[in-house]
Amino acid sequence: METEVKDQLVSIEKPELVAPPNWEPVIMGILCNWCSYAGSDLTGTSRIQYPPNIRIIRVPCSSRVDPWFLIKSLQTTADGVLVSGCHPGDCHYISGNYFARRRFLVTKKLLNFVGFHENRIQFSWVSAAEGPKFAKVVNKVTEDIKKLGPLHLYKKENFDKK
Amino acid sequence: MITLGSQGKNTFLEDVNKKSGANVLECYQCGKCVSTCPVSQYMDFPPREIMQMIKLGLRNESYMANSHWFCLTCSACSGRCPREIDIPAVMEAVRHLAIEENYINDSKKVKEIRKFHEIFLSMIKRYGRNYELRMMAEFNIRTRNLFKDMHLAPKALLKGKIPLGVKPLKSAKAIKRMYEVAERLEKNK
Amino acid sequence: MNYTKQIQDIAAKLFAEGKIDVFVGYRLNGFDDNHVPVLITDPQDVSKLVFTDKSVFNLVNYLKTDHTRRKRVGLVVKGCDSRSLNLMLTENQVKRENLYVVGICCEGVVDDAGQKMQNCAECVVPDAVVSDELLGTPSGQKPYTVNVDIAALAAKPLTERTAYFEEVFENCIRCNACRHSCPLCYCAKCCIDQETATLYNGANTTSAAFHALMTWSLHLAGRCVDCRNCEKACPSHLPLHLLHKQNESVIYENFQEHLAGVIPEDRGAFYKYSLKDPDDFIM
Amino acid sequence: MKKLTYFPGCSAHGTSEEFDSTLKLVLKTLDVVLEDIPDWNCCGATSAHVMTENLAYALPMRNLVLAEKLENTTMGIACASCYQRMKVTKVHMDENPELAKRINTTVVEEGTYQGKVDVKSMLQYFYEDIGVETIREKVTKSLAGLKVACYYGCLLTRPKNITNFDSPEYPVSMDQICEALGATATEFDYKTECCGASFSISNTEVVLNLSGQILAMAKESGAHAIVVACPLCQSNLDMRQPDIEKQQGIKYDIPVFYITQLMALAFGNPIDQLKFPKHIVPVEGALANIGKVSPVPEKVKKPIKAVEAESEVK
Amino acid sequence: MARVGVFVCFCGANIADYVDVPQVVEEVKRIKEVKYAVEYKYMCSDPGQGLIRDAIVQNKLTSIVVAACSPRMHEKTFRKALSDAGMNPYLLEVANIREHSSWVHQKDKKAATEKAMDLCRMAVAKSIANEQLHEISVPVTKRALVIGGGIAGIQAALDIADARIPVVLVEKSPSIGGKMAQLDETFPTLDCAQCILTPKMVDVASHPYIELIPYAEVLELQGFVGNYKVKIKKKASYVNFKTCTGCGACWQKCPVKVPNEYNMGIDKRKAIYTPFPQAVPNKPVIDAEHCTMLTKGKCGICKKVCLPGAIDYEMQDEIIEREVGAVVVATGYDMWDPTPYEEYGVGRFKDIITSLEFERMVSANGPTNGVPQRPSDGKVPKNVVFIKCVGSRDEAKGIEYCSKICCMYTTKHTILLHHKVHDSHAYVFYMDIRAAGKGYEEFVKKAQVDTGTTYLRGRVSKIYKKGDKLMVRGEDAQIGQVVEVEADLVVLATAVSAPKDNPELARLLGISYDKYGYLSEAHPKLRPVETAKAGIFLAGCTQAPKDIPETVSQASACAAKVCGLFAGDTMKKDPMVSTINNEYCSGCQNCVKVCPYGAIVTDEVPIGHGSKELRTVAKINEGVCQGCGSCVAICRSMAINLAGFTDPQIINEIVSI
Repeated sequence: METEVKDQLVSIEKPELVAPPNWEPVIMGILCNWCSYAGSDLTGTSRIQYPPNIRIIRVPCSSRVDPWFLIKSLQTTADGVLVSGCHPGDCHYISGNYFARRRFLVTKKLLNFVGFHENRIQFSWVSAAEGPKFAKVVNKVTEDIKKLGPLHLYKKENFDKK
Repeated sequence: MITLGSQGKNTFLEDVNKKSGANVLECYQCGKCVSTCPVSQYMDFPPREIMQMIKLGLRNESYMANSHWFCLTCSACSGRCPREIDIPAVMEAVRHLAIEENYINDSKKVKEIRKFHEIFLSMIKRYGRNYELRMMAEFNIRTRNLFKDMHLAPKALLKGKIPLGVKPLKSAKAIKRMYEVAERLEKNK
Repeated sequence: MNYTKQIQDIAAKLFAEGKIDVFVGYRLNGFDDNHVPVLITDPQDVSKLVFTDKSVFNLVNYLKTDHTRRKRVGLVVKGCDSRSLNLMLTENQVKRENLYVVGICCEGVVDDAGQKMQNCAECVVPDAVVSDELLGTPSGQKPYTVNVDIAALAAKPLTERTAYFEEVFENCIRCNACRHSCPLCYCAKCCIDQETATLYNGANTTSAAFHALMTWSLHLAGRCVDCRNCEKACPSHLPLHLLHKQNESVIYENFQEHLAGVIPEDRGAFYKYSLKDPDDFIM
Repeated sequence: MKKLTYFPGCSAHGTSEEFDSTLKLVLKTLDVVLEDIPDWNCCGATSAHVMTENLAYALPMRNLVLAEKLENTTMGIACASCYQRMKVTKVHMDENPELAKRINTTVVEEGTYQGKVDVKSMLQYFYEDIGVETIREKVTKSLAGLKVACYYGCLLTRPKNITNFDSPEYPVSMDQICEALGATATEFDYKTECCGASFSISNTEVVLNLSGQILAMAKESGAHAIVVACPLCQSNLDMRQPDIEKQQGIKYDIPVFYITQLMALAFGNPIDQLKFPKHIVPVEGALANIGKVSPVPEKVKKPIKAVEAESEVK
Repeated sequence: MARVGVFVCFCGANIADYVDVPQVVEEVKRIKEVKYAVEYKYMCSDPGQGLIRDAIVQNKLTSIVVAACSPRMHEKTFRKALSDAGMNPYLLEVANIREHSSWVHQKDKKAATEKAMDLCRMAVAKSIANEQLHEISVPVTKRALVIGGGIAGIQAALDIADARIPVVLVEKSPSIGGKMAQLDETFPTLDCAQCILTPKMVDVASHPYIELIPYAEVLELQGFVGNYKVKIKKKASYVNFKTCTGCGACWQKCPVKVPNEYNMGIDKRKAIYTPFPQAVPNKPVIDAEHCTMLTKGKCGICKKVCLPGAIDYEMQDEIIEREVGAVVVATGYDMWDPTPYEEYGVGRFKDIITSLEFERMVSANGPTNGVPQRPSDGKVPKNVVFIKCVGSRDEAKGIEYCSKICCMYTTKHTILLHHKVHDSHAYVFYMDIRAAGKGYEEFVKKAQVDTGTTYLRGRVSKIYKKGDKLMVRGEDAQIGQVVEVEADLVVLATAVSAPKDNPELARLLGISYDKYGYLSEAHPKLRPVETAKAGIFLAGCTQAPKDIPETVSQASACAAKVCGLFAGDTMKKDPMVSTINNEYCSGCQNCVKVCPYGAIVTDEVPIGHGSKELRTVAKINEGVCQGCGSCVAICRSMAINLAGFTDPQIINEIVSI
């Protein structure tokens, strides 16, 4: 897959669909306020550079993330999603991320099962101190999703973007 | 006196960091390496000072120091370095850069060390293995010190410590080819 | 498997003792030998009751209706049905003291063509786990096997799965029959209702169907008992069990072999957690 | 029966022939069969990496590639220097596949490097794969009474991230093996100081100084003998000892054993097979501490055979 | 129809250099709900806020978007601006175009600008769904919990209690006093630690507003700011403190000897013991691990000799529950264990000791009566080598940070050594002398001149034994030579490390800690005393290494914070809490199970309008709810929403770009 010709980037799910020139993926990043959002702020204050494809949504806790948000993102605007929360044991709300972790696994597997590449749905634990890790995560996610090409699934009828 | 500030960007530091994979800037001059190093007393500049010289960008001075030739690569310093700097790798980087750029420290000791290594390598090139007796002999001849260690020779030979011959490799050609390719790689870097 | 006689007797006895207001069971549909659910309120009608391997539907679904809510109900449940009943009890939707449960040690039911249903072939808990009276001989819990369709699909390349499910969602007509037939879909407001269109994308498009069915199946993840009421109710014959079974297998494998409704008071997999849950898929 | 890929190293046929031969005796007792790497070559020692980067990787690489042709997953190396070069190469190649690919071009005819074979020093092999307890079980002649200073040198445990074996500052593996043999390991603070190794020929002055300090500390610790697992250490401490004594004006007279010599001795091998006569510093004084077995002259063969027979009966 | 105002900040050059701000403004003006958009140099400045206030009034705006730095930075500032203009402050949304765009995409202005536009679109879309919210008032329990009875905990407790606020002081060990009670004299004034500390300890014991619970630990903390419920486990002391007179007959007669923690194990205490003579409370406890009566059922001597009959072998651990409104955490620090320094032979050489062991030795009430001794042979050492930065500033073997106090206490030790052993000579291996503090540099200078201590600049690389001496080898970088010192005694200035129980405590309290295990403050500069969890404060070394003056300052600061919190009868609380729509709630109670705070309870409501029949629904306790949203995400029937992060708000964000 990696050896695909660069200027002929195609959607991995529907190889007949070719990415427009200079296509850049949109990644929806949903971050918990206390760890990952603070970590992403630290990435900023440390001036660590990362690709500009991610759009960040702040939620209080990863447990606020309804799987529905991921489905909605992929169905409408995003080519991939990243959800990030506090490390296990460090949740500001004690146990939120444990509940979230279960939902994430099932959602990821289900979306993959119905035909989304698994790399389109990614999760990370980033603490408030892990500015560099956040940049690393975004780098990886962006790189992964760029390889997958645009996500056309379920978008064509209701969303005619830009 | 050294005048700083006129040379612009410290390319020497960059070269050393790139080649060694270490970051010399991490050094905070605690000196643990110096008192650890078994041969620091023989060096013109002990490891701590070499690190500082690299930071100052003193390329020629560092190349001409005998320190990197005396480094035994025993890794004691890096094992104790509180900043976990791979000091032997830094020394090696300086040495390789000095060799590449043809900076020759021509003090007698360095010459001898260098000669030894060259003879050793040529031994391997020829036989694929080390031929100790011949190597020692050749070393003594080339350093014009014919009688060095001669007092040890009778005993050692008698006790069979140093064999009179060497069993060369069956595929000696393979070694020659290896040398050629390695040299080419060195040049193409 | 034929418990027609026993069930008729039990129902008659319950009415005679005044223990129930309504009995939920099966009757013949009137034109072939297949069964349909029946709500009996008149003791005269107990003779209509039947129970064989054609008694397919999960009757727990009828506990949602006004005919049964806050009434004393007699009810027949098979293994899978009883698990959904268990969840209804845990989730505070029915009161145990209002129910008289006739549990069946189920040997599997058959579809219209007389073939044993796939979920029965793969059934893990054939004996009713909640009952006041148990009919048949318990055969115990069976080993869990991954659904054959899931395994087959998972083995296919991604592009094939994509195409397959695109067709599935395209064929959905958003009639919500699946939701209505599911005993565990008792919410006052549902995510797949049309009226929540702005948020949930209610239009009748493939995209909306994808969105609705995915969200719906995740609401049932860790709760679905694989009774297949939804699939039987679907007018488009969508393979809805694929979504549920996929979730079920992930949950079973990763979350301490969780199976919905088998243990009393055990909630769905998403309402609890373990420190040992898999973490390796998270960066 | 265990099998082990063996890299003897150049000195096994020369200066450290006694290490090689006693190692084979020991492994016979431990029921390990050595399989030499076919047509192995020199590891390049210090000289290669002093002068050039590529050759320093290429020479060990050839041996690693050849070793992969044998079936064993572990390669045992007697010489500490060879061990370190081989291990450094392996670790760097495994960490950096790009580099591995590039270096592989030098030995392309031998094969492709896959990183299948683990590299261990013989000391590490004894300690990790054989185990101190197994060694203890095999002892038929305890070395009780002998006090030894275990000298590891630089290369067996350093750098920690390469060797990943024992402590780089105060290792104990060899001490434990010696204690298992019945000997007493002294508290010796110069266990991992450098002996000067690679300057043996080119810069003898340094060697005399460094090895001198090691001898002094060993003596200070109360040891009768030094035990090593490296040919370079042995030759520096043993062969150069008279020179050191002359320079410092102190008589040390402290023999330097290979760990395998002591193991072979404790396993009940006949003394005449242990190559003690090869030592420059006589070993008799130190061995007197273990009691009745004094070095048997080579002529007297009969009683030794009797000992051998006895051990076989057991 | 929503009327949104968008205010884009330059943040000086911070944003403007990497994001084309005017272009962003032009772009957002195209959104149909946006009725006003403007850029300004510093939105957070007073004129900037004025701009917002004026625009709200003039343009009849219904919600505001400020595109500037992180909302974690200035959300409060801008909310204030909204309320000043008479607008509900929660109609504000902040688009984080600094931390999330200009600072992280400095090499691609076009992409950074596009991203900033998208972030603005998202914020605008979200703000359209924003609702008016109002602060919540919660009643406050005016009692404070102080965890840890070292100097930090003592000071905090006394200051709070002096304001007539009741304090519960929980201490892990049998006596308060902490590490300071182990010190001999203190830098830079050399006053005796005992002399200044013990009066405070006695004050604690006798203060009418302080309830001292020694030999106890916190088990559980529930609730929220102003309304915490704490469970404390009081370990069985096997001595009835009410009847015990503290006469000491028991420990004098006890036959079991145990290494004495107070003296760093240099001497022995008994199995029934008071940690030190000035202990508060001065009542003994039985060490259950070593007492033969408790372990084997043999002995019972202490009970026999106790005239008041205070010994009770049957005593059980006791759980104490208290309601408190605020918590001060003052758990102090641990001394770092130098075992990883194998090259120093730590553990092999008896005559290498840590600085705290040295402190006990030179202490007048210490195990050697104030005269240092070599542990190996009891001789008084003449040549003493002090090694600084053992564990500190050493990422390879120890900890990256500077422990801050070692330079000063080592200086103090050279003086104490000089006082106690007149003919001794001290050698100090150091890397830097860090003497920043009032009177510190003067202290160092005086010590150097008065004691004649030899300072050697370099890290020690090896210690080995030669005869009965320890040879300490290091470089003196001043002369560029390797030196070896023949030492009788080596004192390692070991690092200050976080208490090993801190992570567990942090989890229990629901606060965060850093990679070293120190508890994290809410802001490193501006909120160094608070934690991120409202009502929990930090005092002393549990937050980071510090000396006594700083610790005491921070403890008093904690007291001020607690008093401030308790100033009114109620407390204001963020309105970002969950709300339940009864009409939608099906009463499944799954939300009750996932709420980490127990903030959801069940309620009964009529099944229909005017009906007498009831059905069960969930009910949120606003005061307890912390706004995590766990319940929202698992509510299938969409009955719960989280104010400020409602489903419509988030979905709007998702679909807006």
